[in-house]
Amino acid sequence: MKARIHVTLKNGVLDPQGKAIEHALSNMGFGGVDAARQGKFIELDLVETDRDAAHASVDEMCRKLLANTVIENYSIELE
Amino acid sequence: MKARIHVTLKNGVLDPQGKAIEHALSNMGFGGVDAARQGKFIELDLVETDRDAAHASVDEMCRKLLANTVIENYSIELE
Amino acid sequence: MQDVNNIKITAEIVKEHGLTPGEYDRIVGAMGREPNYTELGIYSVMWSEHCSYKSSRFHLKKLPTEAPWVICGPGENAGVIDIGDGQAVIFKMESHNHPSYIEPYQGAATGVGGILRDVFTMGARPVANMNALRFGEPDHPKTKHLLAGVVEGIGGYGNCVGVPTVGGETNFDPSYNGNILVNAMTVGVADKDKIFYCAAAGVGNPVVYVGSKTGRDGIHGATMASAEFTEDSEEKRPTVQVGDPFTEKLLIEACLELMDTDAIIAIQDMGAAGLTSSSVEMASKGGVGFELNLDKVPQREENMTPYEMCLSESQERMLMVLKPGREAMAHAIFEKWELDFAVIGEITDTGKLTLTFGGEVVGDMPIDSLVEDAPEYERPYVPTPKREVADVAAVNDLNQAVMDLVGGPHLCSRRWIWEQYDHMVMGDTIQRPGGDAAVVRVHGTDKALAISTDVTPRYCHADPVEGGRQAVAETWRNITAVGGTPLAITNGLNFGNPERTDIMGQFVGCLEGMGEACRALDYPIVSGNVSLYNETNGSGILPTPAIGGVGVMADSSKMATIGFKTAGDVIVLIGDTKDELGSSLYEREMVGNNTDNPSAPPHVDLALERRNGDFVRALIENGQVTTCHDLSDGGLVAALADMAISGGMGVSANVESDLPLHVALFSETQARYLIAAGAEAAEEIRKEAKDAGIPVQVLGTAGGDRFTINGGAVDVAMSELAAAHSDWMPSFMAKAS
Amino acid sequence: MKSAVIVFPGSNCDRDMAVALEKITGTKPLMVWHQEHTFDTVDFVALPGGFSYGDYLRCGAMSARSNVMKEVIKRAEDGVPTFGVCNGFQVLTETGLLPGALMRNANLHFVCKDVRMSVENTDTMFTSDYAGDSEITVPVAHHDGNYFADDDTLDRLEGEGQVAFRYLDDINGAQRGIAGITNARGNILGMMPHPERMIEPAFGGSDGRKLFTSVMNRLG
Ligand SMILES: Nc1ncnc2c1ncn2[C@@H]1O[C@H](COP(=O)(O)OP(=O)(O)O)[C@@H](O)[C@H]1O
Ligand SMILES: [Mg+2]
Repeated sequence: MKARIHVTLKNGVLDPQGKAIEHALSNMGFGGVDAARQGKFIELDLVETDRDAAHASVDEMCRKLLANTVIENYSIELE
Repeated sequence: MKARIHVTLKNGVLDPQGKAIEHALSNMGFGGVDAARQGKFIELDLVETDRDAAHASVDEMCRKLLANTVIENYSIELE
Repeated sequence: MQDVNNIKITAEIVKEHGLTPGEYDRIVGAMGREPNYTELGIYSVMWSEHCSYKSSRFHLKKLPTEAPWVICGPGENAGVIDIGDGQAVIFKMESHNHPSYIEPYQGAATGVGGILRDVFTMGARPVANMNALRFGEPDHPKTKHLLAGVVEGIGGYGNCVGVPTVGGETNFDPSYNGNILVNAMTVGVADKDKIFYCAAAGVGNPVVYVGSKTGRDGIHGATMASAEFTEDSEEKRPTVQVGDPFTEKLLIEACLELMDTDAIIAIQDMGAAGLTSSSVEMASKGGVGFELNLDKVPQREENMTPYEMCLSESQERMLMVLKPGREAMAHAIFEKWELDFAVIGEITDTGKLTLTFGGEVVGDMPIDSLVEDAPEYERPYVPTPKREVADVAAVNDLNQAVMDLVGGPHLCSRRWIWEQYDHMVMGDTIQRPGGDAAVVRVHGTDKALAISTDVTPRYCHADPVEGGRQAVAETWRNITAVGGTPLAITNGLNFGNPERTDIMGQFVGCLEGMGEACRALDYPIVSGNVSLYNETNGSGILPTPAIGGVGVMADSSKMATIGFKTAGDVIVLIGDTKDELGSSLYEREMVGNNTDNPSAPPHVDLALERRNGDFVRALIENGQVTTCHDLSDGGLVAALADMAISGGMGVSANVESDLPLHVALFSETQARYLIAAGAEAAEEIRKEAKDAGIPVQVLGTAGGDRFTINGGAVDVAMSELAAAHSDWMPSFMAKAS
Repeated sequence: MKSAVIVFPGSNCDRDMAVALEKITGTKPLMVWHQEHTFDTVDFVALPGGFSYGDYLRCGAMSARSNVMKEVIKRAEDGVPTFGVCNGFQVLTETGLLPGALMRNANLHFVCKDVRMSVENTDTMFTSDYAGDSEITVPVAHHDGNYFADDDTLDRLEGEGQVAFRYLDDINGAQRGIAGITNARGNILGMMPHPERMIEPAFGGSDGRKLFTSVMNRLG
């Protein structure tokens, strides 16, 4: 089973990379971008085939390693 | 309109980050992760309301800035 | 997997592999049969310009490579010199031009990774990185992107590995618009009796693969052909490699740990043409054969063919021959560092490289033929014509010229670059970037290494012989200016297409000049790298033989730096100034030079170079001088400005000369230094110089807040000059493209 | 003073830290590999700079979950003086021993240079010898030194005197110019600048020394 994880910054956390993208896009003449945010996208190939078990395990991986919950949110999709 | 962009490494391109995540997960006792890959996830808030126009413009942003097409692929979703 | 070895070798396939029909016939002759596809691939990389030096070997042989302190000259992974106290310095420079143009971050990063491996392979702990960079003109649409990416890549790799990047050089010229140059250099320190070489020995001994897994990275030339066999039509495989500095750091530590034992017989990094060239080189040097079982090669991707495994340029890998019975101990070390370790074959007495895969022999080639039979070309050349001495016009506004040059792309501060490099990690950098040479203490001692990279492509283009001399002399001078004794050099020879007689003429001329300078200065060449075919659409780069010099300083506390230290210090010019504005920076920037028929560059008088330099070095070693700067691009004005800006104080100077003022100020006559010292000390130095027959002139004093020459002929506010000097690059890089 | 330097895969200022500790305290520190579950009793634990795990995923994230950190956390909570520089600071925030997080520098560039800082609180075990210094200069070398915490946390840090060092110029976009903080109890310090790189005139100054001598004095 595949897990697709999105790790994004929480609201209110400053996002230097997003800011830099906004800046660069506007410098390059791309108008009309109000805001840009950058997060991470992690894909895992899991041996587990049970969805619930997989979800529980990936959730733990996110809490313990993949996301820093002080500043980041995460979401999990299973395929 | 919101654009959600995934930037991932092309097939066959070494992914040191993914490799390190695999390693760390296994060191932490999470078995059963065959492979991990890390990419970027970028969200843009666009002023544009026309889907086709938005897509064309984000596609150009990806080619010119957001993705390094020598080693990365990208995909765009509009919301 | 499809069996690529069933493919019939056609003229087309031979051509795609970059081999001429004549070269192919030579392969068939050497093997006594037609090669199969895998074998053809292996010959093509082994006989490539990059691996075989087929166009350059004949001329490289003429370079001086010996001195009593040279432990190992060219031919191994890097050069080795003796620095006394049982210690050796190991160093080399390498180019990564083409990959850096395609993908500046990864290209530059993997360039750094590759040169680091060349140095720690020989048993050295890398202690310093340097780089020599050439970009197109600042206004060219790609320049900023390339500069930003290259600098980030060099930093990204070096910072993570934890080796300080302590200096380099950065030039702009339109000839690099379509072909930038990225030369990286690594310097390491080893115990003299613990140096590792690549010659394999001992029939039956295990051949061991360590480091990262092999993927389909950087399989060149033949990529297209091979893509068709992998049923992977969705996307063309990128030929750029991605560097993994974290793994490199682990590899350094693991290799050095294993080198502390007596397990290693031979070791070699997998550089260009990876597994192939490393095994061939080890076998050839040792006069043995290698049998490799490709099934044992750690693989990152599925269904890799023998062809791909042999030609892959995946990074962060090494090959070793171990003493029998030491495998388990070695394995434990690599396991601790979380790196792959696999015994992939053994040494044979067949003199052949034998490859098996899936139980079958998929390649069987005589080692000798891969190395010794490689073609060597004595390419025809036309020497560059002698140039006329130019009469370079004066500008109307000297102040403007000073501001434009010192505050322009060519002389401005490179701080924007080196602040992105960790230049202090390892705790021994005692002269940071921004001076003449970087100075790095030999850990735990009072000794230090002085390192500088230099070349002036303008001169090499106008007169390759002078240019070659000058490049070597400038590194020698830069090392001298900090108080170091120059010992040896490495080089990165970047030229255009050697099949053009004029380009080959540049190559031959530069080498001739380099050789002369090395001999005259007792400053041999111990390692280096050649990069040819640097051109786009038929227009070649300026000939750019980048030189990396290394010197040693017995007492690092005596080191000199360029900044003025005390207001009132007297400034003294050592060396004569001649009318030598030809091919100078001033000529190019203020008057414009004729690129088709450039004017004669300054002459390098090597005897004078040595006399003036030895005099200056003695002053530093005796503790008479701690402020010193050599004169190079931009002449006297540029050097004075550097010293003033770096010291944070002004200058009041008076230049006495029969030459027109603009010539006296901007001439690039060689073998000159500026020093500054207290009034009494300066007077003493003037006398000593006079007595020794060294040309000397007292110019004035440091201090104040203006940059003043000849009573106002030049007079600008220091604050403005300093701001222009420091701001050009950051504002250039911040500008929207 | 007996100290330990914790070494992770990819640490690269471990030797710098060890050399500084030996020069200043006169005692060679114990080097502790990340896989160890425990180590000898020491008076001082240092988490060095570098790129542990390549700084992949997040700086310090993987190191924070290593075996040895469980032990380091336990001892820090018991009051053992614990000091993280640069990557070490990132590890300390990732473990939660110190609040906040270190984000990518605002201009996205790695920065290596001397920076001027004020010592905001000379009343800690790490800073007491700086009493009377209005400004010190110590180098930074990092890509992710942009300190972030929410406003409540920042107010609390300021209010409780937990801000130990503040940049005098904007270096990396850090909230309120924060360069280094302590925990509430005052036995844990994390900072981005490298005091161990400024301990002798040959490096350009000695302003980093007092941090180590402060701890030595406190421990007696
Ligand atoms: N690419 C670079 N990386 C690091 N340092 C650099 C780079 N380019 C220039 N520098 C540093 O800037 C200073 C000035 O360089 P340069 O003008 O080439 O000096 P010189 O004329 O004395 O050879 C040197 O200290 C050099 O090390
Ligand atoms: Mg110089």
